[in-house]
Amino acid sequence: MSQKTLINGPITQEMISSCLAALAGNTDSGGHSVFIGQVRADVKGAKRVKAIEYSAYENMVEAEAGKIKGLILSEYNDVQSMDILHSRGVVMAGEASLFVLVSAGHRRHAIDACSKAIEMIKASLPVWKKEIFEDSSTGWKENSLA
Amino acid sequence: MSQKTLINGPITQEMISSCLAALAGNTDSGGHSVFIGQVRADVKGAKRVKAIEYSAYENMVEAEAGKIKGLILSEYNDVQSMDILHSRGVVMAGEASLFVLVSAGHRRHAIDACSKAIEMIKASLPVWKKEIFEDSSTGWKENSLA
Amino acid sequence: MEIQVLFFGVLAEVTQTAFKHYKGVTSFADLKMRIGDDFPEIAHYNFRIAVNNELINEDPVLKNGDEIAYMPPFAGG
Amino acid sequence: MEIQVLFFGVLAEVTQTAFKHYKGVTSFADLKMRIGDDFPEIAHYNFRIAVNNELINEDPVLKNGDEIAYMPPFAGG
Repeated sequence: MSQKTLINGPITQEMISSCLAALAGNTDSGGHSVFIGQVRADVKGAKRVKAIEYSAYENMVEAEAGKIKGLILSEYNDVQSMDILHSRGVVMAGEASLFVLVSAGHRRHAIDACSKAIEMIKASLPVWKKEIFEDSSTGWKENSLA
Repeated sequence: MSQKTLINGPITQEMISSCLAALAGNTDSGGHSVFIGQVRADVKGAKRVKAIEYSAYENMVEAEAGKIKGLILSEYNDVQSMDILHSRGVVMAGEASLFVLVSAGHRRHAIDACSKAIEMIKASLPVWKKEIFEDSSTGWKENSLA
Repeated sequence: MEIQVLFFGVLAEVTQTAFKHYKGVTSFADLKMRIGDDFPEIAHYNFRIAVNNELINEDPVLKNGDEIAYMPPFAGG
Repeated sequence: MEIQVLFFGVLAEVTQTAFKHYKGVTSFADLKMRIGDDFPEIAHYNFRIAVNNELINEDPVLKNGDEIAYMPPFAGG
């Protein structure tokens, strides 16, 4: 719970493997729900996204991530632990920028809590993204409300 | 899609890492939703579960897993790929026995499809589990309907 | 006709066999009667029956070489 | 009082600065006016304001050393 949320650059396979490895052997957990968000090479008109540059209000991100964890742990008392990692800086298309892991005694709780946490992350983490296109032009992108 | 669903023994960290590594660099995917089911050391009366022995109707498991993938891919046209791994044989408490991975262009589709696939797996895969307690006694366990 | 019958989960335990081969089967009703005679204890359990990997809802018309599975409630996932 | 003002996302781009330190601030209204004078272009953008990491819904009473953030709609996750 004391791990930092913001990671400089992409979230690597090694970080993900290390979070998952920490759960093995936990004989109280029935399920782990994991979400990995990845940068897509979206095409906008004639341009293709090469990378996203994330900026963040660091202190508030850590405060809000702590609130999300607290709310999830109090709403789902079967949830045992929760990790949130979010990239800051440049993440190339095909690389991961978000990792959420929720462990619970029972599977449905893990799944529901993870799904809810992702919505809370989108709604309340002060993070911004600038799309960097293959021609090096850029554009700010907002989350859709859907 | 042609990978076998049934795995002899626990689903290892290496198997999970290798499935996840296969997704990296896919610039069309926006999200991967992963579920890992793990054996819990449940206490039943005075006994504690040491392991679960899974048995399966192999041909039907593979046929039903194929149907689940087909249904998910046709219902969620944004879903790009899907893996289902399920243990057969003995899995110790703290080890993983189920792995589901759904990749989609958009995050909500990955999450919803993964959640739905897990319900379908519980409902339709012909797999049975025998709890093995620390005193080596055993008991068959059915899925709850909830 | 010849029919292979498989027992799974607790049914394999109570029948003390994972499968039994039946010869000279004339119909599904005939097969079910013979299975009931050989393994009367299965009547105490809930189970569903599959023919060639497909769950059945009504008595099927069997053909030579069919594979019948006696399956307790699933517990996978 | 002294107030640190931070700009994020597109606002940092249009103001061409990530932060600006204001001295002699008398109130939140005074601060907003001075920011509006310094960076008139931000009026064209949607933003929310946080004081010391908390989003505000109404004008706050500032105290010396507060940190104010001008934030466009979030785009994390």
